Amino acid sequence: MKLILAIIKPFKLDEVREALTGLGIAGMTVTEVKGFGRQKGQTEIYRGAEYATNMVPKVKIELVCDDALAPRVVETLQQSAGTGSIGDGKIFVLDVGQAVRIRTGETGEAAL
Amino acid sequence: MKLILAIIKPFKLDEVREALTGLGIAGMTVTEVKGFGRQKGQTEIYRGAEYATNMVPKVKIELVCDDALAPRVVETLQQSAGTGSIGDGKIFVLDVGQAVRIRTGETGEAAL
Amino acid sequence: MKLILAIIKPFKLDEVREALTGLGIAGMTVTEVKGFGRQKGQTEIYRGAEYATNMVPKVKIELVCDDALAPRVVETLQQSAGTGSIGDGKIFVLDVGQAVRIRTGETGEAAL
Amino acid sequence: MTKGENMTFAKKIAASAGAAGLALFAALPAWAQEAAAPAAEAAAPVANPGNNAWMMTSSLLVLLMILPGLALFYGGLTRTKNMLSTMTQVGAAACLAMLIWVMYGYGLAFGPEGNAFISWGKFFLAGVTQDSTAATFTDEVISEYVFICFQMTFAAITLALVLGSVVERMKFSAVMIFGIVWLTIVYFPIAHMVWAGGGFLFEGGMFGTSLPAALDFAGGTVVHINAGVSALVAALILGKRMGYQKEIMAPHSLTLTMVGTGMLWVGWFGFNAGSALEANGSAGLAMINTFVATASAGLFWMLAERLNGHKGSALGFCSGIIAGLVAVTPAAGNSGPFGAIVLGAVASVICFYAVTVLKTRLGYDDALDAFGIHGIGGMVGAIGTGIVYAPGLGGPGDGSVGIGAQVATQIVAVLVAIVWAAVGTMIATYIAKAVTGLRVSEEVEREGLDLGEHGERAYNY
Amino acid sequence: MTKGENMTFAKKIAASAGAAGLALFAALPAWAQEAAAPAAEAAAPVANPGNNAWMMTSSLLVLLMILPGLALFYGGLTRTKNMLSTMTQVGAAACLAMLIWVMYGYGLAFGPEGNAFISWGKFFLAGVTQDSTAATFTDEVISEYVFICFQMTFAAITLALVLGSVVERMKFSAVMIFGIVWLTIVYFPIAHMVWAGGGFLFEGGMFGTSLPAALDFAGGTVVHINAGVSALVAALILGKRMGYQKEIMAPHSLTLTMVGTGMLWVGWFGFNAGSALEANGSAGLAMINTFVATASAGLFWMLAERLNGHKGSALGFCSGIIAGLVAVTPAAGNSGPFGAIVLGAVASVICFYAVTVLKTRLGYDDALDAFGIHGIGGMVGAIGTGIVYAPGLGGPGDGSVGIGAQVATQIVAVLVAIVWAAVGTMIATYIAKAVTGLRVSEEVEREGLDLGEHGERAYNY
Amino acid sequence: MTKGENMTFAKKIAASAGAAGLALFAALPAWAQEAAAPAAEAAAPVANPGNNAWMMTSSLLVLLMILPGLALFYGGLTRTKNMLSTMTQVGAAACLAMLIWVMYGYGLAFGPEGNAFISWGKFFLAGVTQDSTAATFTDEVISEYVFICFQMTFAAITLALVLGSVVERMKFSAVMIFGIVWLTIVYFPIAHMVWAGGGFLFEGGMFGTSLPAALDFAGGTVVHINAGVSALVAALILGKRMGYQKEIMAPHSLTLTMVGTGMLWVGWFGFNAGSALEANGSAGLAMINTFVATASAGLFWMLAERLNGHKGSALGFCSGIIAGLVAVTPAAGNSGPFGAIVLGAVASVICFYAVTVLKTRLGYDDALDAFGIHGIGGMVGAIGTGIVYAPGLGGPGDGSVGIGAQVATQIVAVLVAIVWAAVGTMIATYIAKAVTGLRVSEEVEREGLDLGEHGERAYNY
Ligand SMILES: Nc1ncnc2c1ncn2[C@@H]1O[C@H](COP(=O)(O)OP(=O)(O)O)[C@@H](O)[C@H]1O
Ligand SMILES: Nc1ncnc2c1ncn2[C@@H]1O[C@H](COP(=O)(O)OP(=O)(O)O)[C@@H](O)[C@H]1O
Ligand SMILES: Nc1ncnc2c1ncn2[C@@H]1O[C@H](COP(=O)(O)OP(=O)(O)O)[C@@H](O)[C@H]1O
Repeated sequence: MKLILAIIKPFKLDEVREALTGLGIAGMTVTEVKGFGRQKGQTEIYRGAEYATNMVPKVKIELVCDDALAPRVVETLQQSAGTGSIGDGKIFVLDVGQAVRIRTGETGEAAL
Repeated sequence: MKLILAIIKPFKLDEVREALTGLGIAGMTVTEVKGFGRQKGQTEIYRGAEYATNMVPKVKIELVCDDALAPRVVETLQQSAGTGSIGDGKIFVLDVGQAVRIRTGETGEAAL
Repeated sequence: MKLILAIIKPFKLDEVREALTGLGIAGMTVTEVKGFGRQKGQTEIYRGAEYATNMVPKVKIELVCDDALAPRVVETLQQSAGTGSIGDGKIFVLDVGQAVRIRTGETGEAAL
Repeated sequence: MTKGENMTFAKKIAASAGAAGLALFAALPAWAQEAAAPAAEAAAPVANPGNNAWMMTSSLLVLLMILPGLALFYGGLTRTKNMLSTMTQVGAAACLAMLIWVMYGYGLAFGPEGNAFISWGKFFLAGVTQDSTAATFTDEVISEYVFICFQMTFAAITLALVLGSVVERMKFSAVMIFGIVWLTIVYFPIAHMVWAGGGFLFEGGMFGTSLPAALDFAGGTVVHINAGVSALVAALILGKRMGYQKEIMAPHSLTLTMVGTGMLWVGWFGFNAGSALEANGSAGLAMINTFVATASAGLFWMLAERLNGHKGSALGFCSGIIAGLVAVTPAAGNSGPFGAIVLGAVASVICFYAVTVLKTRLGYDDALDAFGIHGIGGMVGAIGTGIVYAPGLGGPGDGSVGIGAQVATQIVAVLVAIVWAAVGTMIATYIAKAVTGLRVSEEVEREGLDLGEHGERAYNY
Repeated sequence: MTKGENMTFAKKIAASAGAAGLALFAALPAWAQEAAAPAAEAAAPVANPGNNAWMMTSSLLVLLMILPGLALFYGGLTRTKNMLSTMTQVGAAACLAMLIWVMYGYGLAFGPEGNAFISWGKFFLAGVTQDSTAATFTDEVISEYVFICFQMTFAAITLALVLGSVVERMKFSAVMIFGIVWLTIVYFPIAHMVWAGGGFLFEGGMFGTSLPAALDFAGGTVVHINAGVSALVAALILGKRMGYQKEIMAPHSLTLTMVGTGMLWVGWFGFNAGSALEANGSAGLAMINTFVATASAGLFWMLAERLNGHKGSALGFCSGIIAGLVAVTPAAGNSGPFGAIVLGAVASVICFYAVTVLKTRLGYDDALDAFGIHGIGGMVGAIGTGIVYAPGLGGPGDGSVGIGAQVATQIVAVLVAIVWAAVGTMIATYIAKAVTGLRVSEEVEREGLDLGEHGERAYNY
Repeated sequence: MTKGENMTFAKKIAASAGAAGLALFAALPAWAQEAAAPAAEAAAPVANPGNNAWMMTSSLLVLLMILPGLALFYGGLTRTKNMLSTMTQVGAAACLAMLIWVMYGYGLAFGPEGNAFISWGKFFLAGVTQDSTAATFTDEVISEYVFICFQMTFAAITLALVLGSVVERMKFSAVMIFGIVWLTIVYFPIAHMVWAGGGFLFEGGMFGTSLPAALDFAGGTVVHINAGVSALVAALILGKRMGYQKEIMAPHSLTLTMVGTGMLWVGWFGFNAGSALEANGSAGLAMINTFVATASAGLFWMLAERLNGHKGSALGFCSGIIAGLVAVTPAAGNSGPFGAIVLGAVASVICFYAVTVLKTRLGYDDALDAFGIHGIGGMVGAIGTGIVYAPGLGGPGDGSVGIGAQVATQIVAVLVAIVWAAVGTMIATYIAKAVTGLRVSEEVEREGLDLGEHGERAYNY
């Protein structure tokens, strides 16, 4: 199984989730994060104190799927999350050794 | 070493933490996340606009332990986090190559 | 490629980011988390009800880099995040199978 | 107010009355905030400190409605990224209205000379001193500066109310331009028509009919119908928010909306009981009506939700409170407490349907329901006032005008306000569009107006 | 208030006095809000606008206490998931009380006919017009509608205060049923007994003793002891919150609690200085006492924390402020400023122990300490008023009643209120339980009442 | 106030006048809050309820400025971890000031005996009863307790304002010690010098010159310059916050800052219009000026931002509002509305530069810009009042004093206040340092004063 870890623009989340659901993905976990990268944040000024935030709000998706599905998930993610402009984000793929569904105790791909 | 990544119901956190402490686990890291899965969220209505949230608040636990302990951690997690109802969450296990304790520079299992 | 996962004290974030930028790291992702470990939290009291929080606010950095750079990243992290006092945090290193830049579709190290 | 006077006659006189004729005003049960200015030139009467104190307090209550009140009520309903933009637009629009008011607004609405649609004179408050006074509805007076302040806050909040439909996408600069034009061609004329001696609706007999003068104690027409209709027109021209009815646009802090609701309720007594212009029994009647109509409306909205298969909601409670306040505004001193309770309940249920069913069907994006609550609630209140005024229904009317005739008058007044507001808003909005472009860029709209227009975030936890 | 009159005698007369006897009221130093209604039928005196203005302002101040004030104070102390529920319960209970008040509450408490425990008449405000007046304690009058509004806000806030002990688990529907019954069998009778001419505690000589009339300037007994005891009884019947004393139940926003505290303080002057029923020197005395007793109590709570080995806390400061306000309520016009400072300090320290030590020992779950602060603080204030009233201690008393006798009377009044409130609340709570089930399901309690009962979230950042 | 009296003469008389000479006060256009106390001993006049009502309302408005108002304005600007600390310091300092005021502050500032710099007598309010009255500027009186309350709130807010520069690092205990000393050696003497009959600045002719008495309607000198300068000095002694100009110190909730701004605006009318001591035309003038100067200043700050290449910001709007309020304080009853508009605009732009450019250059850490806005804005207002007072510029002056002489007087008053405040603050701060250490430990500063000093978190979402 693979853990697919994608960092995307927050307003793309709904679109991405729908695209993944289309692939048959039944679950994922989403976290609000701050991204540091090429994309620069807005400059904020408070009474003359300028803060050039280099942290941009992003959304992180964590999603475990079986090995076979992984390439299509990555592809779908890349297409649905892309806007073509800087800061669209990254997708990373890691190996998962084991998965368990807490409710039933099922393991492996049955747990997803 | 293994990274154990568990997504559980927020109100179970205290119980889980106590159970893991019982196993001798001395540390873990907790994040508030939103889960998308079989469990459906509450429907909210604001002046007629209905939002059927399919994102449910969850808590993610990240915990690194040595390989020997991992199965018991998974088992303890599954037992203490379970309620038997849908949405109890998942446990994923990944391999960790290296661990460092920042304060001392200790590495490997000594860092945990 | 490696995923470097570091849990540090929040007020150290700026220093760490600057140190990593010095190494040529162009991106990372930051999450606010709560840490459970040896360091104890402050005790809060509200009208006589005492809460000894054992959850301490921490910041988690996730950073993917090529294998060659990884040791120096870990070292730099350890130095810049350390204060020498308890609760400085941990660094974990995991293997990453694949990386994709969403904007361009570049993969592997070119995606970082 | 004593009973048994011929209202229409009393009004005709009142329109040209100087201080000498003021005793007659005692009989005037309607259009509470009228024609006070003309009398100010007469020999120096002195304001009773009690009335002056109450009218100063009332002015502050209306300010409380605007800056923490409405800003919070509206702001809580927007998304986090537009919080500061919403609050700043409300605040800055109010400031703008205040400055314009003392420059020429007071002159256009309550100036010493004029016709049925507009007045002039006293520009830049020429001739007003701390000894000037303005007449009330009895033979009392209040300080003219206090009267000017009180009326100033009405102009300020009405402009701010309009913005409820256009937040989260209208440029700040567009709000400013729109505000200047809208106040000038919509607000001041309507305020004059309704509240000033000689005003078109103030006089009765509109369009050559023999209709009585309309009833509007504290501004149901001038403030709420006006603001609601203008809000709808502006929203239609501006277009929907990106993602409307697709994305989740849940209120970012109903807590703050509830705080704003509470402040609006407290402040509204300045509006309603203040419109008696004295701390007398008429103010007391307006006060009790404003309490109970609102209480009734708050609970009835929740009831309507339950009857429609939903949970009674906090936002429903708040919406009901506002709907009740809007509906009781024209009726405040023109109803008995139980007429007010019924009026509040009816307005609340009708607004509930307007906001949850009608808006969804018609598909316009009145972001914070300025039309659905102020417009619709204002109409229900204005027309309902014609009914609850009747003595047979517990109202303070003297029965000399039949319910039918009074309701007909109220409907005419509503229609005049609708047409004037709609046309004027169209002009004001297109001028703002020509000057500023009206709407923020897509990118700013997506990222939020707080960062895009003001360079700040509302929260940095 | 002049000195040297026989208080008990004055009161006996006052109970049956019409407007003719009103001059006697000038001598009445106690039970500030009494028997104003009976005089309203006499020939038409006119309210001084200054007094009317002050009483309208005071009524609004009490409203400010309820909707943004108490809702924020209580809401900030609950957990995020129950914020809207808490605020909506406070707001809706207040609305309910207002409607019931004008229907039959005013009649049951201040009706023209009655006995020592209840009155009747004036139901649905029959016969009240904008010209009706209510007597004050001098030969002045205020508009009866204003008096009704002022008293209405007292009923509303008292019911809302009770809810502090039962939030986070009591059903909204149960709150409504409870409210109707509780007002009817607890609040109106106690208000009548304490404040109306002929009332059991208003008259002195209770239970055949020769005790003087009790002192209660602004409602220590009717509002605070009553609410506090009722809160305790309701909480005991309802049971503890799930996870009580196991899970962390830290206040979700002490910021909002502090905002609420500030608003309660500001609004409380309507309560206390308003209870003089005029803008006179007695109101001024009540005002300064309400300032300094509160300031003292706020600082003394923090001091008590320090002396007990803790840090002085923000919530401690807020709790002290409220405890001081509660304690000074009966004493507002019945104490000198330095008596008030001492009273505030003592009440603050006693409430500190009640809330931090006593509650923990006894183990009941009075979620927001309505009993610990309003109940205990109210008792300290009521009994303390019997002491600080003495002229030798700087109080405004005339010394005709000894401290011992006065304290004895105060204790009797406290006991009567405790017993009546406890029994009545038991009945009201069990009726609510029979009709609605009283308590939300475990699942709703866990997920929060905001989602479970109202279908909303307080925050969507 | 009528025109044509010889101001300087009137003042000389007034300083020693008992109630018999009070009619003369009618002509006094300056130093509005003066010498009311000395007259209180005369035969018993009775307060007009309207004036009493207004002054009670005004006192509450100033309280509203402090506890929810200033606490929110300041608190919103701090970082999350110091929110409760900021609010608690503001609240507790106000409480402390209230207690000290009734113990000896009133005596030191307005006592029956004294010299040019301090007075004495009436300690512990000896001799004051609910029948005592204080003179106003006409032959009216208000209840002395009310006058004491009103002045008490001024002392309380001034101390709280000073804290704006030292939050996020000063110990709570140090704030308390500082407060006691500072009130005693800085506030009471300056209040006496400026407002009490016989006071150094109240009398004119300072330092043997023939300068007229200074103009300060509602406390530009006593409150704002005083607080601003003291804040600067205290901040310099205390040192910068850790990480100042390195770390991000963005306001944690501009939403709350805007709420605070609105409350400050509403409350400020108690300050400004209340300083007329009556609900008369002078209060009306002060009211309209406080509306329009503020509106103008709010918009002009945003304009200044635009002209400097930035976005108009929400915090800029709020800062402008406060700057305008500060500047109009001395001018409130001493200017025409258009003088006030110009004054607001000028003060706003100057404060903008002080806060954004000057502060950064000089590098001191006035955390919340108490000096930049209250200090600088106060000076602009004080000096500008000397200009806008002139009848030729629409002011209410009688023209008997030339603009030049008046401005010279204003400058002298400003300088005296600056020097006195600076020296006194130095002493008070070093005493606080000796007793408490002044500043929290590095660890507490890093973790936040909420946890470190109070053991709580502001938010537990
Ligand atoms: N090496 C990295 N490791 C982890 N996260 C990264 C890394 N580089 C970028 N990111 C994340 O991806 C986001 C987008 O990256 P950025 O460089 O701004 O644009 P792009 O993806 O278009 O090249 C960043 O905000 C950050 O959250
Ligand atoms: N494939 C997945 N990858 C990552 N997280 C998942 C995945 N499936 C489910 N989750 C997480 O687990 C939570 C529970 O899953 P759900 O399907 O609702 O119930 P259950 O675990 O009982 O089958 C989800 O809310 C989500 O956070
Ligand atoms: N086994 C672990 N797995 C995951 N995170 C851990 C683990 N142990 C500690 N942590 C994280 O590291 C932080 C610091 O650990 P702690 O034991 O307090 O101090 P130190 O790192 O100095 O030994 C914790 O707050 C927690 O977030």
